[in-house]
Amino acid sequence: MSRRTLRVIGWRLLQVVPVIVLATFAVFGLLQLVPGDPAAVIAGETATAERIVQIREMLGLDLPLWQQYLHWLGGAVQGDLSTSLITGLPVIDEVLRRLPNTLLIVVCALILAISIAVPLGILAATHVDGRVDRFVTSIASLGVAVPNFWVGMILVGFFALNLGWFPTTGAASLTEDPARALWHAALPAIALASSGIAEITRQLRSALIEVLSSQYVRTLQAKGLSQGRILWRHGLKNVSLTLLTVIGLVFNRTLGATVAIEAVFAIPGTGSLVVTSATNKDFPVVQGVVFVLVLIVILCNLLIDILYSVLDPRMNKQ
Amino acid sequence: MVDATSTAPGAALLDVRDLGIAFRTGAGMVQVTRDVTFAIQPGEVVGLVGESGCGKTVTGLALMGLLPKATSRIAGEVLLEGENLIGMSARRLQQRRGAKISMIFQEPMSALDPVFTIGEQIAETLRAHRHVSAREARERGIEALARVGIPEPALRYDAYPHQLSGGMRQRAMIAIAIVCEPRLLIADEPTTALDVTVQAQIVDVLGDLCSRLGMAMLFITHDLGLVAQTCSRLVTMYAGEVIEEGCIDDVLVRPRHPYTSGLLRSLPALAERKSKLPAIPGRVPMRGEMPEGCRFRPRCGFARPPCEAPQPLDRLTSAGQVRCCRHDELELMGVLS
Amino acid sequence: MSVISEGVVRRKRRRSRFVAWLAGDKRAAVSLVFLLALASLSVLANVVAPYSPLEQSMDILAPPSAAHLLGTDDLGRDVFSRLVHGGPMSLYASFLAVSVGVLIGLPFGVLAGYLGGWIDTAVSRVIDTILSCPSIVLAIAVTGALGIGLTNSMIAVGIVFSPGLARLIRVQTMIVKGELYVDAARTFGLSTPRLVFRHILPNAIQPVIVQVTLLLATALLAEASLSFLGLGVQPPHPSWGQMLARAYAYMEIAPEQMYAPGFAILFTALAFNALGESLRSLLDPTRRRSD
Amino acid sequence: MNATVPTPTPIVAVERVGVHFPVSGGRTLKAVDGVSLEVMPRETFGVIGESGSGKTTLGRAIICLEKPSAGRILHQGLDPYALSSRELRRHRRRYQIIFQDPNAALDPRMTILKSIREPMDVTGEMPERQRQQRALELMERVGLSPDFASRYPHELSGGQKQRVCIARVLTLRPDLIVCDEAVSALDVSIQADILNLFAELQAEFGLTYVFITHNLGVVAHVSDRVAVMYLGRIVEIGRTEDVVLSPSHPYTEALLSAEPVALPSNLRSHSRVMLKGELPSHVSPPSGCRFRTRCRFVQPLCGEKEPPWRETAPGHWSACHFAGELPIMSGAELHPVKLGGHAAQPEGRA
Repeated sequence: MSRRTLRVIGWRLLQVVPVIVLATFAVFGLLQLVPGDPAAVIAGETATAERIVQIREMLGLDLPLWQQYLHWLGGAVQGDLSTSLITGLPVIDEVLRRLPNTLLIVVCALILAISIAVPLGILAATHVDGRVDRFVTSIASLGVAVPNFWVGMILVGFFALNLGWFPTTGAASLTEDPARALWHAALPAIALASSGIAEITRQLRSALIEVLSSQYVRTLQAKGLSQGRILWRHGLKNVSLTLLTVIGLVFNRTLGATVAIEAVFAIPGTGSLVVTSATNKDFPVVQGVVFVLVLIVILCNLLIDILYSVLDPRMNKQ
Repeated sequence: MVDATSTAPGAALLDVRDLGIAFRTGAGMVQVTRDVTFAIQPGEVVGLVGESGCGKTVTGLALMGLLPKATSRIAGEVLLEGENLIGMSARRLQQRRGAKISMIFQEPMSALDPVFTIGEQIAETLRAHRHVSAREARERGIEALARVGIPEPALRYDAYPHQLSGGMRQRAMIAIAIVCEPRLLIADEPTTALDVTVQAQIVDVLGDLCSRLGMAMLFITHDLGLVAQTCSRLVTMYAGEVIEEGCIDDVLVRPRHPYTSGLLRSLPALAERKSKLPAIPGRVPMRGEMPEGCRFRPRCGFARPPCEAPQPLDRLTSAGQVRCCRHDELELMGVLS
Repeated sequence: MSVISEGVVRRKRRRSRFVAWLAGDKRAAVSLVFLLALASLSVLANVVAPYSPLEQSMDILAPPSAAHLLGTDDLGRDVFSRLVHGGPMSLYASFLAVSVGVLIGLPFGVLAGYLGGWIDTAVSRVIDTILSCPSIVLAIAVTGALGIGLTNSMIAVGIVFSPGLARLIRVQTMIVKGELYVDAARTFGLSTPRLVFRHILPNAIQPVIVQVTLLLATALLAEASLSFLGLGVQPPHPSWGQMLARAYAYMEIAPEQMYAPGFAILFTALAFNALGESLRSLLDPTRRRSD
Repeated sequence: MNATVPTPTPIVAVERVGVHFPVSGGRTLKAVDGVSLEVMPRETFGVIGESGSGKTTLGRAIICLEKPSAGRILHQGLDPYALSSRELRRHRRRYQIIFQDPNAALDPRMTILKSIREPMDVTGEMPERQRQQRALELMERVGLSPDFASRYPHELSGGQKQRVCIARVLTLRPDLIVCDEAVSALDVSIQADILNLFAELQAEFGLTYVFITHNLGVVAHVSDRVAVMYLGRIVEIGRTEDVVLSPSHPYTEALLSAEPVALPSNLRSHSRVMLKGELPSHVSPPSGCRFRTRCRFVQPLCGEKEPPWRETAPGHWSACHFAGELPIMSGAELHPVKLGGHAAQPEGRA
């Protein structure tokens, strides 16, 4: 890695700081969206006045807003995301316990999506307007429009209930029993991948078509390179930048889409955690999950930015 | 820069005969050029001139076999050293491109792959056509960069296109095109995107390369001044047809086609200062609505009834061609009024 | 043609362009017809549906029959009627979410793009941050805060859409602001609001229209997900996502229950997407040259 | 109002104007740096330079599209930036510009008629009918058939669109029009037509032009006086025939030499000045004389001191330490442009 690249990486790291600070604002601000008195809403309609006061004190809602924020931030910096209103347990523990289950299916889905979509996208772009292209684009538009969790339901109905090849629900720990964990993750990952495949295929196709009809590809043809060499060497390297961006986007979307998938497969992940806590108005947990997920996405984007600066010589220009 | 009298018949390097190009569009086939006929002798520099949309760039691309096969139809013959490039298999054509016939383009920024170094792009050309080691490719690449006047070629060899200025990029583009020492270079408006002073440098480099490598060049441009400066012969196109061809000094002084004459006379640099410029009335016909017969007829001050018939490309005694039935009787004005 | 008839000519031309568009793109035409049919079905839901969507019967989880076209659900309610009544819910949800998104995103995007400077930097940073959060998760969190229910959850989805729209509009505004015709208009003495409404917005809005169409599909899927998770439409009212949730609970007994609402979602989303894609290629400036 | 003044006030006076843009790393790019000039009524003032010379920025500053970071611009003795924003909007209508790319200068969503009417519609001073009438008259004046009124810009050719832009500007009865490479994007035959139109309109409406271009032939044909710009500065200024026939700055010499002329080889000059290298960075221009890195006469003094203005002939100024002393080739040797009847032609005319 050149010194320039390192400098770019350092610069990117610096740029992440304000985004994280803003993210803490946003996560903290979630509670401000609650109409009326948050404490009363959290306590529920049947709560006594004492319970409301108790909650208000527990959440520090009687303090001025900036103090509340600093208090929350102070905790977050030390890895303390407050405690659950329902269980009374530290939020961070619960989130970290469930996170591996979610990340496992997301990463599996992503790998699956990339390994299917990349060949499809290349195939479509090299046969523009042909039968192959039309077939691939139709599949892709289907994938964008189909609800993930419905695909999950169909998969469960067919492969789990009818054929019994996969378990219908639940998850296993990757560290304790990797094979069983993957076995459990297979169907959810396939269901999750459907929209990722579609998105990556579409974007890769259009990016590759653009590259292949660019002026510099004409130059490459003019100097007598073979079509294969143009595609595999120049086409893919140029398109890899778009691919990276799309993968980042798909990662973000997949992380969101797991929520419904986790419900379908009864996976104890962060998605189901956020749903139950939002339903039960357990706001510290909601804030905790959102904050951790935002951090993960920010880190993922950072990684992509760094890869970008390694791959694209133009990025090092400053 | 090249001897102007090299029009002797014999083995022409490039012989273009009745080249016609049509594109498939939403509204059916559209004929873009027809009856494009001219020849280039070895080592000769020929200018191909015309206004935008006259089909000069498309002709250049057709000579290289670079028009998309799915959407274009090409008729006629393009003989490069006696071999017809039209209808040649993709593989054989690929072997000719870059080795025997090369092309450079108008926008040096978009014509270079942004994510590969200049050196990689030169070496790639070389290794596609010659069996050279990586090390030898580098040496010859650096040599090519030096040849096109890039200072510190060994350093620039590892630079990316965005790190070079416009003029340097065009030089690098030329280096890529000439590294295999082709017999013919097609230069499509190579200096249009550049400043005059840089243009002068690039034109200089091109002329120098032609004489040193014995390379012929087809210089496609809209700038008659540039043609006068660089070429020995001039081919003028109008509305998809070759309308005049001849030795540059003859055409400038005594054009045989009213359009060429009109073009030359409308140049502000050569008119009296603050005088009314003799402009050509009307505009180039649209592709769908070409007039019957002579295509320049609606704009021509000399049009007569015979002009309504299709005009053949007549050979001239002075080793040129013209597509005008009145070329014998008309005394047309050139740059010296 | 005389200048007086300019308006007529333009209207005619616009109509013929519309016809030519649909004739040239069968998929868009089919999608448009499908969506129009769905819209009229939604308006006429009470007339079309043979039963009330809430009417329970003893006939539980019945297979399709003449009496119940798509069978009955776990409470003996007619699935077809629930499907028809779910349509307006889904359409309402989609349009609500997208409207909220545009209402928030448009002003911020135009402001940031037109003014530039530190305002732009600030708005862009906020957009980046919100976009860093997985959208459904954020929508769930916001729904939790606003209170569970279809309208609140769709406002939440709209809030989640707004930064993406703002970013698109910001970029478009910046592009158009740099156009020469905007410079020209400034030399004619146009005031800033006039400049924005006369030149910038009309020229910046096209990609937004495309994006809005595509977002309708996204909103539909989001509604389905949220209702499936119990955060959107509340029982006993029907919605496609909520019907899927019920069907899932009884999947081992009556697996066919999950097909009707699933396909309803799929086809509607497909139609919005096809329309959006078609608009995109219609409005693509690189293609417009050729007409 | 200036008809009563005995010596006419310049239409535009540019006084030590600089236009600076911030670039990354907290540095500034001085696109225009300390430029002064005056444009007199009914004059055609040419500005020639290569890309990056700052000529376009200067043009934009003259009509208040770019605010000077230094110095000031006076419109007939009046500083437009001293006006309230409302007054400025009214005032600036008399200072207009024609852009290089007529396609980009027209709103693609407006019909031709609407575009032409727009400047009049802004104030609504005239009744609607009269505006319509005037727009149609001007269309005819610039050679556009009324058929075009209800068409959209993409249905017109480049030359026609440029005519639309000209008609649109004329609706304002401007005092000054900046023509920023107004004919560069057009084909030669159409370019001649538009140049003729500019000349006719000048005589008819008493217009003043600032004609910005990189094309020496064009600028020499149309201008009364010309300024040569290099890297944000004016290096030479004077009557067109003086500058073109006897340039006194080495950069002007190189520009003249580089311009290709369509003349047969026996009439073309064969002594050429080939400029070395390329334009230095704007952000950190060379010290002293900015042209010294490419100048064939460069001396140690050039790097130490900024060259002062030297008058080599009445009204002919040059920013070179050695102006008038250098063996610069004459225009006749460099560039056989015809000027005012006595065409400069080298020996050996056929």
